[in-house]
Amino acid sequence: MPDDLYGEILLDHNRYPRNFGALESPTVHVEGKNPLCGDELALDLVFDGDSLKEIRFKGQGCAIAMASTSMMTEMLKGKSAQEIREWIERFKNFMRDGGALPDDADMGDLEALSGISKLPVRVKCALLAWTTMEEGLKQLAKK
Amino acid sequence: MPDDLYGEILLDHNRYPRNFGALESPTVHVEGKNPLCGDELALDLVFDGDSLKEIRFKGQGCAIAMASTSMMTEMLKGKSAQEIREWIERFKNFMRDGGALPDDADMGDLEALSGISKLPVRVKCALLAWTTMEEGLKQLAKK
Amino acid sequence: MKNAMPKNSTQTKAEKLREDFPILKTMVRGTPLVYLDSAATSQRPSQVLAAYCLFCQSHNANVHRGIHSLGEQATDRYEAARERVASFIGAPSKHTVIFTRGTTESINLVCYSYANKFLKRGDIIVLTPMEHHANLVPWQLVANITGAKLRYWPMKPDGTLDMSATNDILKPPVKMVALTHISNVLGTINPVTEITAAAHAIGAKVLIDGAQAVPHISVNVSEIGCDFYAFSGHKMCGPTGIGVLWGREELLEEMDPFMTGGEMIQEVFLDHSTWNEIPYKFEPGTPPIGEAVSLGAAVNYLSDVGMDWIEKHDHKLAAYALERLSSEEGIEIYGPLNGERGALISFNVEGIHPHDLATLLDRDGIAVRAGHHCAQPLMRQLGVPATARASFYLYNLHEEIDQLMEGIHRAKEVLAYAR
Amino acid sequence: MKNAMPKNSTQTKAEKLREDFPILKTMVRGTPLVYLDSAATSQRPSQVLAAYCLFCQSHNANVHRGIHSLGEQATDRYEAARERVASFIGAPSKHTVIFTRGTTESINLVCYSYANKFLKRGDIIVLTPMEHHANLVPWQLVANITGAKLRYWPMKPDGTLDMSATNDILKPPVKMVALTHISNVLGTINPVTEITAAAHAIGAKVLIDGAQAVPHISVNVSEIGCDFYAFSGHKMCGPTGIGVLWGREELLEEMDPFMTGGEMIQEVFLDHSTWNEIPYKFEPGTPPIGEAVSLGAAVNYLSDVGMDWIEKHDHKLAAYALERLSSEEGIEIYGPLNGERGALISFNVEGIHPHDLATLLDRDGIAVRAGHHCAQPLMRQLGVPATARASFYLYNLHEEIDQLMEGIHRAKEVLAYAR
Ligand SMILES: Cc1ncc(COP(=O)(O)O)c(C=O)c1O
Ligand SMILES: Cc1ncc(COP(=O)(O)O)c(C=O)c1O
Repeated sequence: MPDDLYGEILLDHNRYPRNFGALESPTVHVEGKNPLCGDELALDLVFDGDSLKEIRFKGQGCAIAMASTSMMTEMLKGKSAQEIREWIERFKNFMRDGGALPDDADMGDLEALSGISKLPVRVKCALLAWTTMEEGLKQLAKK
Repeated sequence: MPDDLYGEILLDHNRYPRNFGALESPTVHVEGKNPLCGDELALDLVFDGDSLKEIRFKGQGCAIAMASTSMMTEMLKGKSAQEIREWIERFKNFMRDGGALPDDADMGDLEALSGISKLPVRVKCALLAWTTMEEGLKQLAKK
Repeated sequence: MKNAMPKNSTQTKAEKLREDFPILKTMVRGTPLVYLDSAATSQRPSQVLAAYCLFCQSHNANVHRGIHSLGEQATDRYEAARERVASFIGAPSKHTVIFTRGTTESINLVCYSYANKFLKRGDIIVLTPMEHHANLVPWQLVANITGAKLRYWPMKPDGTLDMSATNDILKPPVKMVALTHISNVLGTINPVTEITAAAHAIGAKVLIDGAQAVPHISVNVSEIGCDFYAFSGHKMCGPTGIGVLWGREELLEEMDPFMTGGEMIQEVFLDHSTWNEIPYKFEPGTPPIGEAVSLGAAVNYLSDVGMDWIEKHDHKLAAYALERLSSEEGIEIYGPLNGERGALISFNVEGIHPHDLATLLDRDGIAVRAGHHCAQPLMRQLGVPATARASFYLYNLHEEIDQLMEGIHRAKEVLAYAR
Repeated sequence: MKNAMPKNSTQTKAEKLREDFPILKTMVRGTPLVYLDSAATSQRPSQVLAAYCLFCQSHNANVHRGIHSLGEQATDRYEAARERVASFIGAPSKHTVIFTRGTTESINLVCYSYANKFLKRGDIIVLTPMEHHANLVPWQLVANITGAKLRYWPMKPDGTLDMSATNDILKPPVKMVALTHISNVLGTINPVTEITAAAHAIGAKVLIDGAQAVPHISVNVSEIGCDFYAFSGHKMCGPTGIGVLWGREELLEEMDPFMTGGEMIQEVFLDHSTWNEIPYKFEPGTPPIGEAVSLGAAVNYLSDVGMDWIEKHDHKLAAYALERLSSEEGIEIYGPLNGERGALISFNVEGIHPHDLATLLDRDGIAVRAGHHCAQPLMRQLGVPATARASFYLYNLHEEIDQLMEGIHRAKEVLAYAR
């Protein structure tokens, strides 16, 4: 199973993370960390009204955290706050339910993270990006 | 072994405790208790100089505590403080060494307590009289 | 006598269950063991021991921190045990189940982390006169530290709480009520649901010492409605070294940690630290892992046997023992006489100190407890230095009560009316 | 590679000892387990498990309070375990050995019962930067409560304490020095005897965290001369749920109890209580009885194997691992490189996060630990979020280090230089 885990798609996102970097004047800047792992992540989000126009991330973490973040940025770019919320729920369920694919959406590259759901200690690595994004939405709502 | 334990001699001392009661104006009045058992004992001692002229006890406790006290009063009456100290040591060793008889003295009725040394939880019942006596000697020395 | 005893419905099953407890075949001084001391510690069925051994030999690793498979297996099993325990006691979520060393640590945890933080001078802590030292001494220290005062619920002569005093006892500034569910001396079953409701009505919190309840009756903390509930593994067919504190989530969140160290932290700096979420905040260091797994197995065992059945069987044994003991001359029995009691009976035989009785019964292989049962204040109230106590569990038989009675007769021959 | 490894004197014996550990025959994802995580928790030999089962099935009862034979047998065995432990660590008397749940509780006990009572505002507590959270966080709370301050002993780049700073560090008003005997991250073996002498010279007390020492080297608390010494059963072939605090008798006598309840008291009244003698004053409630008996068996096992042999075998494994890891490109090793170290090595592979390394190694059945090892401040000082750690014990073989190296090679193929 770890063989699938570190498959081509995951490794590609780890090696060439999409949307890596920072943004000039983000609508929301939000940081997340996993103190127990030492993983750290910063997200810059630019919203146009309700819609996520731009997203960039910086951070350090394991391959799983990096790949999950990279995939998330690709998946969420252009989505509305409500859609993002749905995706966060969908991803959490995906991790919780042993990696069963949801029938209401195409997971895209995220499918490659399926195996992680079977490694409870690593799930939190994959979740970091998503819980940080959740926090970002909360900050957006306060604006 | 408990059969020997509650043998004729022990039962006799329990039934007819020797030197039971109190004294008018004792040189030393000393109380001892075993809070973990609820055993309580009061000794009245009359010393003539260094010598234990009279001894009486009152108290409540199990048959072993009662018999041990009764036997002790018989054994120690008339002894000098130094002899009493030796007897206290001798009795403690007797309990500690699995009831082996000492070769420097005749234990008299106390021999009947030999089996108790094999019941660690009951040893403290047999010892109460003796540790109370020890405390009595300390009080005597302060006078 | 033995043959005269009519068998009954629970008896047959108990005979069968005894097969699970090889220790019950032990010979003591040449006679078979009659174990009537389960209130002190219960015996452990082979199934529970097997679960422990399986864990040690196939899944042993430290929990929570290991990325390797063995670490995952150990964590899974440890957390599954928590889940089993949570559902066994009707806890609303597994995060509210904290593994401790036992009832004693569970209560100390509440005293240090809740009471010392939230109680203050002038507050009142209500206890009952029948508390085990574990639910008494820690509160004395809380009173010392916080300036709160202790108040004791009055007890009726039959060993039940005087419920007519409720309004006198439960009124401001009472902030805490700590009481035993079932008394380990009197067998009294306290009306914990009623008391909890009355305590909550005046804004007081309620801790229940369930050490003698969880093994014997089916307990549902949500139905009782209490705030804290404590019990031990070793009295419920589980191992020593483990116990449980169940706590209401909001309270656990507000509380400071008790002991600190690894696993209970979130972030540690040179000069300060932040805490992990519940229940981990209260489980510092390596927990009793094998013991938790084993407790989970004990819960499975008890569930398989059936708590209803256990309650019924216990009840029959206690009623029979009560009948035999009370029809015997010169025996004083403590606690309720109407049969509404836990599976234990404390008593004294006239003229025989309970220590002598226990020693003499042991000669016949009969294990009863004698002493103050960690309830010295109650002994003072009963006016005795100590009592003998026979306690029963799922593996005990009516015949064993007959043997107890025969033992008492023999002891009387040796010692009674001696003085 | 495997065949190229020369056997050596300790190897043959280790191969034999492995028979005692059936778990080592476990298959992980189809390959045999290579267990390199004994610093987190050690595996338990059959002999120790057998002692536990024998106790449960033949002598199980509560201790100290039982008059019956089973109670006596249990008490005898519990106290015999204490005696075995006392002599194993060179304690002057068995009364100075307190059974706790583990190192973490042992240290918390000293913090609550000694430090909170005797330290005061202005006093200084000396720690080292390599302390496990268990010997760090409790002292932060002591500092909060008492107003004492923490001071950290400087560490040299090689992960050893800078002993040239002794006079700067150890001077009034230092009242307490708490340090680890062997670091669970760096493997550093601290000069505890020397530090104890220097601390005593200025009237400070010394607590040593021996969690990683007692399992691996022969420890004599009397020779070290320290005041408190703490360790855990589960890292020394014993069970979880038990640990030890050894304390100097005079200090234990002066200390207040930590947790309260049954067994630790002498007399209990409604409003106050008096305490039992040591060590019972510090062992409230039902102790981990089976676990203590089992720890006694672990001590016997280690003694039979021979602590000298264990030390030698450990040393050979660590030296070999050091040699292999340091001759490999792109690997950073933390801690002393001269071979003067405990049986564990923390390291990082360039470009591979230790969590990914641990997961990939697990694919090959190799169990190593990855993370902060409950030493976050040390991680910060090392400038890494986490490390991988391979740790060794009496049952490990040189071949297993070869397998680790092969695993690292495969992980590099998958991940290294990825970014
Ligand atoms: C150096 C050190 N101290 C303390 C501990 C804590 O021990 P335990 O978790 O058994 O309480 C450990 C092990 O985790 C350790 O390695
Ligand atoms: C009512 C009650 N409370 C508390 C305890 C203490 O439990 P433990 O010794 O397992 O901590 C006991 C058992 O001894 C008990 O019977």
